[in-house]
Parts: sequence; structure tokens; C-alpha cells
Amino acid sequence: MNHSKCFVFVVRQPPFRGDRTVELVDQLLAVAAFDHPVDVLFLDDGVWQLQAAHVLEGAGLRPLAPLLRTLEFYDVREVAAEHESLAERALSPDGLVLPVRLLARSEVPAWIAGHDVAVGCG
Amino acid sequence: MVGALIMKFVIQIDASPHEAQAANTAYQFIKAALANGHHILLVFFYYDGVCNAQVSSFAGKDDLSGRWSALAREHGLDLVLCVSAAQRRGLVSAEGKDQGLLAPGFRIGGLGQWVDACLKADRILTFTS
Amino acid sequence: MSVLHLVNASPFESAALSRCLARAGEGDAVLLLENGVYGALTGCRFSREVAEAAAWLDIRVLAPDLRARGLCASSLLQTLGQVDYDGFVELAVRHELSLTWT
Amino acid sequence: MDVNQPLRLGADGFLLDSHSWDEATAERLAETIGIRLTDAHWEIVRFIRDYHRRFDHLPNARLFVKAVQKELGETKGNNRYLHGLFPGGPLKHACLIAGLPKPPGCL
Repeated sequence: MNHSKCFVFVVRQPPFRGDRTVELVDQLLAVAAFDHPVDVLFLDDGVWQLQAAHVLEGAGLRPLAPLLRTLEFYDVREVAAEHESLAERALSPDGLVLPVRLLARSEVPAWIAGHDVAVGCG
Repeated sequence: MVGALIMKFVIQIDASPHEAQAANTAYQFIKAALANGHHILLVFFYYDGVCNAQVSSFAGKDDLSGRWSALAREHGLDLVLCVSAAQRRGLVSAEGKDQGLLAPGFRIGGLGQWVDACLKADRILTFTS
Repeated sequence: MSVLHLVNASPFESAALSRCLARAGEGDAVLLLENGVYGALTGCRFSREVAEAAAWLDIRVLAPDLRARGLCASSLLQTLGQVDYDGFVELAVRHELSLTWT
Repeated sequence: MDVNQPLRLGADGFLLDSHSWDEATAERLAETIGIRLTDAHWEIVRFIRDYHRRFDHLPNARLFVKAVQKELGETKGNNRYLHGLFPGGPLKHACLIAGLPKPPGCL
């Protein structure tokens, strides 16, 4: 029996890069499916993924909000976003598709270092 | 001395060899790790990384898929393509058959294998672009 | 736990290097590789930021990628150490986690 | 859907046009894999349709069991119960009867 590890996925890329978000969520949920603690941190342009007001009519794109809500459904332990990344982009933490834990930039290194496995998604 | 420790690695490759250097970097890293006595539990191809398994129509000796096959043969590497990423890109049929498009040494697997290998590994590295 | 940060994008094209330096912690290491090696140049827009970070952070450059791009020692920040692939593996052994910044 | 109309199925036996799905279609889809729908089947089929509508996502086999467990409880969210209903593979066959696409990674 392997001991459990806690995973963190660091998402830095904006939405709508083909199937990236779908595949990211699949990998993240694969960890949750085996009941290992998994956190996700949205940083830099990654925070755009959390914007609630994507209007996709006429763009031929798939909405991400329903997909991202699976993170809550499957008990992903913590969904975090960096406060500065949101502020730089004039995004309010209240208007996101998911409730997030806000981390200050100065807290990010120690928070990441508290995990056993880190997966950077570009 | 830390450098003398033997470690078990899991390597994830997220990029196609045609558009980024990342897959080649992973290949060089794995060669060096093996030469230093480390173990590679799994090389997991995800996202566009699954394209590493495709044999190019221009295949020559520098083709990365051929180099992966040779490395797998020499060292018993487990080269695993994520089935859903490979299906999405048409490399693998809906029934999970490889359609003869994969270079020798690659096999179809799933995210469960990646999670499992991560639990057994000392180090997990992702090569992406 | 400490982190090995891999920066593989040119700083002239991507903010990856600055973004990474802003989130690196004490005891972490940064490896500039692929087009990330352009971040090791001296006398350019990013040299000061990198040199300042190198005062507290272990920043290395992947030598084969420097050579591949025709960059020679005299054009590089002298405080950054160079590693080959064996050195890259050693960095990965020394740090428990790894993150890529593109 | 008109019961006299032939079902339009893909090579894998999944319904091609998910908009043409209704309860009668579900009965006919179930017949193609030798299942007679009971209330217990319907509960799972409705669950996966609702899940797909809510999340625009299909789970893998392991997540599916977890999802059923979360929504319908431990007595239904387990492999034994689900395999009893859908011996050929609970996720695959629940999706097939529900008129949904074949889940990715599902062989």
C-alpha cells in the first residue's frame, strides 16, 4: 500500500487553448478519484479561467464554468488564486465561477512547498 | 552526499516534438538520469505529448519517436500514452486500438497509471511548453 | 520541500522568467533552459533583475542549450552557474518538487 | 421519437444525435445491449444525464462510482451495485442508454 501524497496543479495559462482545460481537469480529477488530496492554484493568466462572465455565443467555444464546477463536486481540497494575479487584471474574487482561497504572492512559495507533487501546466 | 542517492522518477511530457523543444529536453534528461543510475518508473505522454509516439513519414535516425523506441528497448522504459489524449488526437481509435500509428515501445494507458506511479516515485517532473 | 523551477521561454517573448522569480522561495533553484537561456545574457533588459535574484537564489543555465544557441561565456552573467544534463538531474534530486514556467 | 424510425447509431452503438433522445429511445437503446430498464436503471440513467447537463463533462469509470455515491449514497455508489445493473460496464452503458457520447478513455 502506497502512502497518500498531496498534489498541487499550478495553472498559469489563459482559457480556450484548445482542449488544455479539459485535459487539465481530467488529470486533476484522476487524483481526486483515488482519494488523494489535490489542490489547484490559478496564477498569472490562469486566473482568466475563473472569470464567470464568459459569453461564448457566436464564438464556437465550449463554456468552462460547468467543467470547473466539477472541482467542487469531487472535493478538490483547495481551489486557490493569487490575489495579485487577480488585482493586476482588475478581476474581483467575488465574480469568479468558484469560491477560491486567496493567497498573497508572498504566501505562494511556502504554500506550493507544502505539497508532495507539483504539476505545472505551462 | 545527496548526489549519490538513487531515485525513482516519473516524467510527464506535454508537448509535441514538432513544435517545442520540451520533449527532446525530457529525452536528454532521462538519458542522463539512467546513466547516473536512477530509475524511470514511467514516461507519461499527455496533452500534445502523445504525438511523440507518431512515426514521421520522413522518419530518419534523428526522429524522436525512433529515439524513444530505442531508449525503451535498451532500458526497458515504460512509455505510456494517455488513452483519452490519444483518442482526442485520433492516434487511437474510440475502441482504444492503436491503429498501427504508434512507434514500437509505446503503449496505451490511463491517468490512473500516472497517479499510481506518482505515489511510488521520489520525483515527478513535467516537461511542457 | 524546495522547488526546482524550470524556465524554458525567452524573457523577450514571455513573462515566465519574472513570474517565476517573483514566486521562487528561499532554498529553491531556477534552471534556465531551452529558449529560457536568453535570460542569462548580460547587458540586456533582464540582466539586472536576474543578477539581483541570483544574489539570494540558486540560478543555473543549461550549457548544451547555450551552446546550441551560439551563446558564449563572455556574453553571460558571470554569477550564474552552468550545468549539463547530469547537473540538471542532480538539481532534480536535490529539490523535491519541480515546476515549469513557459 | 417515432418507434418505427430506425435508431441512428455510431459504429460503437452510441446514439448519433443526442437531441433525438427521449424515454422511448432509451428503452430501445437499452434493448440493443440486452437490458430491460427498471426503476433502478432509470435512476442511474437520469443521474448521468443530469450530471452531463450540469458539468458538460463525462467522468471516467472511477469518478462515475464516486459521483453516484455522492448523489445517491453508498448503497448505490459502489461497483457491485452498478455492475449488477449494467454488467457490460456501468459508465459506458449508462451513457449509451442516456443518449450521451461515449466517455473519453472508455474502451
